[in-house]
Amino acid sequence: MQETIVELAGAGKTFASPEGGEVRALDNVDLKVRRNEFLTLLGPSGCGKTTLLQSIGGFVSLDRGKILIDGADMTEVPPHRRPVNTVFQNYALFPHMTVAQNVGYALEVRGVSLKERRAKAGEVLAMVGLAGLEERWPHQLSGGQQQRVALARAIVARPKLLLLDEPLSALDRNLRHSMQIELKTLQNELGISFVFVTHDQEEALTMSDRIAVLRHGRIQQIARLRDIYDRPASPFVAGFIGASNLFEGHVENGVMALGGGEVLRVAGGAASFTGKATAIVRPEQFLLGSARGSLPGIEATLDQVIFVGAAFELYMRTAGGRQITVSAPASAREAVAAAEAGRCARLAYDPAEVHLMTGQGADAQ
Amino acid sequence: MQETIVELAGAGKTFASPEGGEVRALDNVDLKVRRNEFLTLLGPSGCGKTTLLQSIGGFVSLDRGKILIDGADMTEVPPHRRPVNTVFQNYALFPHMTVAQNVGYALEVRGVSLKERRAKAGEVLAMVGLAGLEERWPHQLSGGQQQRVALARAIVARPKLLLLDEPLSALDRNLRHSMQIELKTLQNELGISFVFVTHDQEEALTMSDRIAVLRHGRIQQIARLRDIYDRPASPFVAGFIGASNLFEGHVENGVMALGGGEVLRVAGGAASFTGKATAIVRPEQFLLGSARGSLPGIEATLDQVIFVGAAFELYMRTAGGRQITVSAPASAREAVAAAEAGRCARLAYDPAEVHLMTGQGADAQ
Amino acid sequence: QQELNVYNWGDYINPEVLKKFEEQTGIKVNLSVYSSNEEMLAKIRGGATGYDIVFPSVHMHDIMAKLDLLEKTNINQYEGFKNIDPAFLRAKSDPNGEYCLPYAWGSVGIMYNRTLLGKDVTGWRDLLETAKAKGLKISLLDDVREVMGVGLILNGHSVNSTDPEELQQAADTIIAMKPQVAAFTYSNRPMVVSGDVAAGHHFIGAMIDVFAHPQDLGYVIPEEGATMYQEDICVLKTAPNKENAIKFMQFYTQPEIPALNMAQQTNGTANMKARELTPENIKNSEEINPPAETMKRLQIFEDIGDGIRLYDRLWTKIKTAQ
Amino acid sequence: MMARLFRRGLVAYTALFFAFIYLPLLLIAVYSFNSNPVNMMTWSGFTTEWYLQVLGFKTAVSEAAMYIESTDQLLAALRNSLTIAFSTTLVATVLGTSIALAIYRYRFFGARYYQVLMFMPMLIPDIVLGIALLIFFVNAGIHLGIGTIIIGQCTFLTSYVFIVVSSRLAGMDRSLERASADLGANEWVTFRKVVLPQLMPGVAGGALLAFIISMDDLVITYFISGTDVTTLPVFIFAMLRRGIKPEINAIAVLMLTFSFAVASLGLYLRSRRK
Amino acid sequence: MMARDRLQLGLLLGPGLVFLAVFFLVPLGIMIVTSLLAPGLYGGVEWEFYPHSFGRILGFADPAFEEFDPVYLEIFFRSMKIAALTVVATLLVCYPAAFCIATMPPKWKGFCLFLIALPFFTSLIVRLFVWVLILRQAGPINGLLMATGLIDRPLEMIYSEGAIILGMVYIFIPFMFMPVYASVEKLDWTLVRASQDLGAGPVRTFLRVILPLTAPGIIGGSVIVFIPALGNFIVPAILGGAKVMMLGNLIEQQFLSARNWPFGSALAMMVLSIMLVAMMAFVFLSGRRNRAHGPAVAEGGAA
Ligand SMILES: Nc1ncnc2c1ncn2[C@@H]1O[C@H](COP(=O)(O)OP(=O)(O)OP(=O)(O)O)[C@@H](O)[C@H]1O
Ligand SMILES: Nc1ncnc2c1ncn2[C@@H]1O[C@H](COP(=O)(O)OP(=O)(O)OP(=O)(O)O)[C@@H](O)[C@H]1O
Ligand SMILES: NCCCCN
Ligand SMILES: [Mg+2]
Ligand SMILES: [Mg+2]
Repeated sequence: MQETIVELAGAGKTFASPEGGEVRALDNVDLKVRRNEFLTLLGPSGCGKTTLLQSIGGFVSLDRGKILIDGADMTEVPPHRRPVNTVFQNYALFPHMTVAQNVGYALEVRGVSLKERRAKAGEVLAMVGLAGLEERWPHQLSGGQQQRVALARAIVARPKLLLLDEPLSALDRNLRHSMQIELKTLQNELGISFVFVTHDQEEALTMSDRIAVLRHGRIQQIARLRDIYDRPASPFVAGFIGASNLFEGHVENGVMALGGGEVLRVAGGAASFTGKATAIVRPEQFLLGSARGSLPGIEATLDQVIFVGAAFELYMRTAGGRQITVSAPASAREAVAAAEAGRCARLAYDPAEVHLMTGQGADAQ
Repeated sequence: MQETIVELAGAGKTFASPEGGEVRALDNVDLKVRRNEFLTLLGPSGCGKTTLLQSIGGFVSLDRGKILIDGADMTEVPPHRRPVNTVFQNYALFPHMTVAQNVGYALEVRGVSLKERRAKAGEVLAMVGLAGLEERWPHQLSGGQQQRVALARAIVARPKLLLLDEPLSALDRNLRHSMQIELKTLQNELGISFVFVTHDQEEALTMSDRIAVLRHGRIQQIARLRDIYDRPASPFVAGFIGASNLFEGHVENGVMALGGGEVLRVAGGAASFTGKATAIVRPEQFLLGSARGSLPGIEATLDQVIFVGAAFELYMRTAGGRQITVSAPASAREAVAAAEAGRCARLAYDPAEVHLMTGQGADAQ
Repeated sequence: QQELNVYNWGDYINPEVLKKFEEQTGIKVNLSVYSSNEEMLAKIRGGATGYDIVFPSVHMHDIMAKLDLLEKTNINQYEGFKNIDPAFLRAKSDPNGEYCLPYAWGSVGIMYNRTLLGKDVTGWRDLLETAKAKGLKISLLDDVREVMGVGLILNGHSVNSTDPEELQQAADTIIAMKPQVAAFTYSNRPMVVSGDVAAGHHFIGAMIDVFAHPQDLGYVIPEEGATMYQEDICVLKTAPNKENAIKFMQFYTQPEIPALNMAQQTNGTANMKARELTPENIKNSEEINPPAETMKRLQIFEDIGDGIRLYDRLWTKIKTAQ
Repeated sequence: MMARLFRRGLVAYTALFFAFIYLPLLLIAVYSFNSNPVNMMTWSGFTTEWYLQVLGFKTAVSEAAMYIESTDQLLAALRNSLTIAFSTTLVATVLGTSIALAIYRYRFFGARYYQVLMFMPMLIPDIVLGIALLIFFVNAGIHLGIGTIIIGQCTFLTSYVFIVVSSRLAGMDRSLERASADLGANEWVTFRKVVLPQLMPGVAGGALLAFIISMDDLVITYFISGTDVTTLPVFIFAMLRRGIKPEINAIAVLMLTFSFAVASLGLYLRSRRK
Repeated sequence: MMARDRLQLGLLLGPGLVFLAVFFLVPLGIMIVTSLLAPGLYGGVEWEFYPHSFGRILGFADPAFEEFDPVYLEIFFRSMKIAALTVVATLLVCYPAAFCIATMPPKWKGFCLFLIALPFFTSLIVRLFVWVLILRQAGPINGLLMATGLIDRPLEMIYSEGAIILGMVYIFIPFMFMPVYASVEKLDWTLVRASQDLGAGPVRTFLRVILPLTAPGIIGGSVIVFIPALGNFIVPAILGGAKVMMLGNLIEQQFLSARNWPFGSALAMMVLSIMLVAMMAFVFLSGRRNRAHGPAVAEGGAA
């Protein structure tokens, strides 16, 4: 699992922007993709996700740095000689070929016989749940089916790495959800690495082994899912993965002074820190009511409650004017009702769960 | 609030389908839109949402029934004479007009002077947060900005009713979320009724006062948000709003026999029912572990846990092979970890929360 | 196989003649056509090669001689040449027939529809008055010199005049006629036959129709005078098959050949013996073989050098006048 | 309702539009059976004579026919037209397609100006181009003949092909080329298997257009055809000055029928493939 | 650009550009030169600078050599008028039909387009000549009208400006139809709905939304029809009875009967300059539209 399949070292790419300036799409990127992992690239629009993917695929040539795939230097190798395939955002199915021809294309250009091509195409089509649609034309398929054909086409030649550039963004919500699960399952079955681009954090959370958060062509943090959620390296990363309440202040002796007399307690390693920092508390980490009296809490008044089915979202405000979003599970119905009635509540939190980010306060989104 | 602004009575519309058959797009629809409410039409693709909206807007003429707007019969009135405006899914901004011209169009056709038009357009543009973009062309705007222009254009002439046909579906997730909130706020400010079409249930939950669920051209249920979530009229409605675990079985003496010896307890009014029924338990209504020992429970083994940030999703299976989805809040971290360790758990539930749907078992999605 | 490339006016030779030539000599004939002297000249000057014989009008014969486009054939040395009426050696550049052989000739008169006009017309003035009175239209040839020729004749001038005042007078006369003119065209014959116009300005070849419908149609050489045309058979300097070309010329001196041609073309010939061999109706036609009296009223075009520019300007004015 | 009434009016107008296009053609068809050999303006009875002649079943007609001599020429003109149309179509299609491809594939200096250059021959009035070519050929000492016609027609037909192919290229999805490279195909394979098949409808459309226009071109051909080569339109135009031959109608009807058959066959085959 | 790319580009671009340079640009250049030389007596040119051909048209002719005549400008303007009327008439004929066909089901659409293209497979001249048969004095229209007693003498339809315009409309229909159709077909009907929704009635919706959005096709079709209409000499010859002289006829006449090549070339240059102005106007107009609302809207002209 720790073996490296792709390595980018010091990768840099600068584009001339249409306005005449320069855009650093990749800025000294070091990245290792491990064998058989599902790595997601997450980041705002224009942060360089596509550029990064395309430099692995060979469609963008790096200005600096190099790319090794499976140990071999691929920096100068053209796309068609890289053992890497891509699932494009708009599918890019060949409209003049049937499903079977599309899927068999990668084999065809490798000189595989028609018979074998048909067999292999049938195999992967079955794998993506499209058995029987071999003779259809792409325009006769629904969006989800086209997506699957694109996937089948990309995996038929068993690449060492599959690149997926927002492959699900054109699908509707329900379909997207089921494709997410399918993709993840497929990756497990195939045992190849996936590098997946999205800007939908929920999608990233659902599928990934590791997530790399990009910004301005740099990798902000790359870590396992849970780590990145629980211990974001910066407010930017925190804001990008999951909703969050950020607090800035001066920490001393395990207490963060927020100003206006309000404080936030921290525990664990963070308690020994002294200085300016940003603390993050996830909306679900605030507990409504005094259920666990032993925990410290903040008093806040309630602005608005939105019922979102499985949970309630409470928009609250502290005496010092700080806005806090709280997510209460549906089971906390009574507590929510109580808060709604009283227009205010105590928000308890576990100081051990408060994550402190130091030295990057200015970096907030 | 209870005053009716639009009323459809016995509305019916049948299209000839391309295959030569007939499609009942609207089937005897009775609907009242109240003054100043946010009503959402929800339903699967092809259920008639757009047709319903367009029959209010005047683009589809009804075969049967009639439409009253603010008390006046509008059944035969052409679209341009109805006091109703629409925000189209693809925005439908006029590409040959600037933002200001687009927004001023409704006033222009009413003969309002250029000066006044500019003033009013500026006003509503400010309202949607686009002040200063008056002289841009639509193609120079981002998707979200175009969306806002479409909105500004539709409200500038102060219609009595605003129709929105999946206005947000082309926006990306983050933008969609902020537009949802803005739309809701705007509706409050303007004090006019919105009829909103979506097939995104989360969107429907976030914004609506009432939701109408459509199927095959019929209104399945129309009710306030909370009511429709907690007491869906049918499995179809239940499946459409929020995730749900459905159980079918015979109810007697407050116990539903699921087969295979498994039972589900019901309480309240449902307890007095006897006969075949479908029960619904929301994923968040199952409580992990024995936290509340007093509640009844079901034993299930764990298939998969997905961490989705604010919550965990657990895919479980009962001894009888029934699949159950459980949503545990992030705060239930330990219980999840325990379940993961033991590969099984007891799922407690409150019988009072189990909702019973009777006589519509065959109607499941 | 031996070939001969003939470049002639459209419909200006009886195909039987060519067939006979092929039979007699075994030479294959290729025929191409043009519709005006100027077009032919433009093409030849434009570099078209491959043609052996052409059929220029007399004035064009002179121009081509001046431009050194014609081959000397010494056809006048050939025995058959004695059948040729010397009066038809009209080209100034070739008074003895050393280059070309007279081919055919005819008048340019008025072809009219007697049924529509209700009478036989005698000339342009008569025609115009009748047409005006009955609200009928006529058509003129779409040819600058022919139409200007009518104007010049009606004013009593030479058809080769280059005097600006005389030409202006002629143009004015035509412009005054314009309300009666339906069109300037070469398709006068079918128009007169079908009654679309009451009369048309046309070559003697119109007699074909007159012979076919003698009650309805007539042809007259206008009493005011008319132009006549004559084409000569010439061999081009660039001709690839000069010998075959000369053979054709010699062939055409046999009286029965022009006679055969006349029978179908209803025009005149310079071959004195041929006239005797033509069918009765042609032989007796005063239109085709006008008496000397009438002949005096006929004028033939000459090369007018750059006088053509003046014609062109007036022609443009005539066409543009409303 | 108003809208429905309006729609009916529009459909009626469109019916008239097609009547306007087709009634004259119908008339041509009718006149092609007129037995009057001299004057096709007057109906004199039904005959299939002209068809038989054009199709070569009959070579010479009765003594009464006086225009026969040029039937051979007419057929020769038709042959010339077809030869020219096929050659020009071939050359113009190759040239136009490759220029379109070059402009589509490569960013190079002044690509936009080449586009304007490519528009010019199509938009320049025929008479101007015809005369310019005439003067050019005469001065360059090039013998006017079938070659000059082909060259002359290719100048503007290349533009037509270019424009049709370009618009096809513009609508083409470039990501498909990337997909092909990604799947392991080199540039040439990508061109053959992905670009070309998708371009084909454009190329075929451009070629068809070029063929039709070549068969119809009168003005330019009129100026640059030597004496030895006459095309069908030039021949017919020359003939108009002396009254049109009835065979022309027969040829027109045959051309129409033939192309209708070919086009219908094409449509049928395409619909079957889908 | 890599060397291989450059080679490919050269192979693709080279033959075509050399061809066009030699057989298109050089001839145009020669014609420009010709227009400035003295006419030869029997056609051709004399090698001496002679600007008077232009002077004849534009009014600066030196009377010693040539003479200015306003008749040429008159012909110019008349030709422009006839070409413009042709454009308008063709547009009126095509626009509603394009609209109707664009809103038909796809199967019908294809068939209708096929029907419009089909007449192209018959000879243009035959198609024109049949109008002579239809319009002439003893033709079917007059026959019908006389028989029904609506008129007692034949209408003079043929050999008039009207007949010329009719003939041009007939042969230029596809040139107008295709671009107009392309832009009508591309029209986003939700914009029409949006307009109605915002309170605009049918007429205003047409003027403010449909017309501006289909303008690229209209402009493109107009340019494509205007230019050949301006230079056409066949239609005036056949349907105008050579009584109405247009620029094309005048130019033809200089080459094929007046033997004045320089003057013919000078006239051709004038036509060429009108064409360039028309084309530039088109590029300018569509460029402005492009800048205004994206390139997608301005494609209609190309079809
Ligand atoms: N070919 C190019 N020429 C110029 N600039 C480019 C080019 N490709 C990308 N860029 C710029 O490089 C930056 C990174 O672009 P990239 O497409 O990698 O972003 P992304 O993260 O994929 O964004 P998105 O989420 O919108 O797809 C952007 O600022 C973009 O404008
Ligand atoms: N103009 C039409 N002609 C024929 N059938 C139509 C027409 N408009 C709608 N229908 C049919 O009527 C039914 C309802 O269509 P409608 O557009 O109202 O669905 P919808 O709920 O808006 O679906 P979606 O979520 O996909 O937009 C569908 O079966 C559709 O195919
Ligand atoms: N401008 C050249 C067009 C030719 C069409 N016949
Ligand atoms: Mg991207
Ligand atoms: Mg819809």
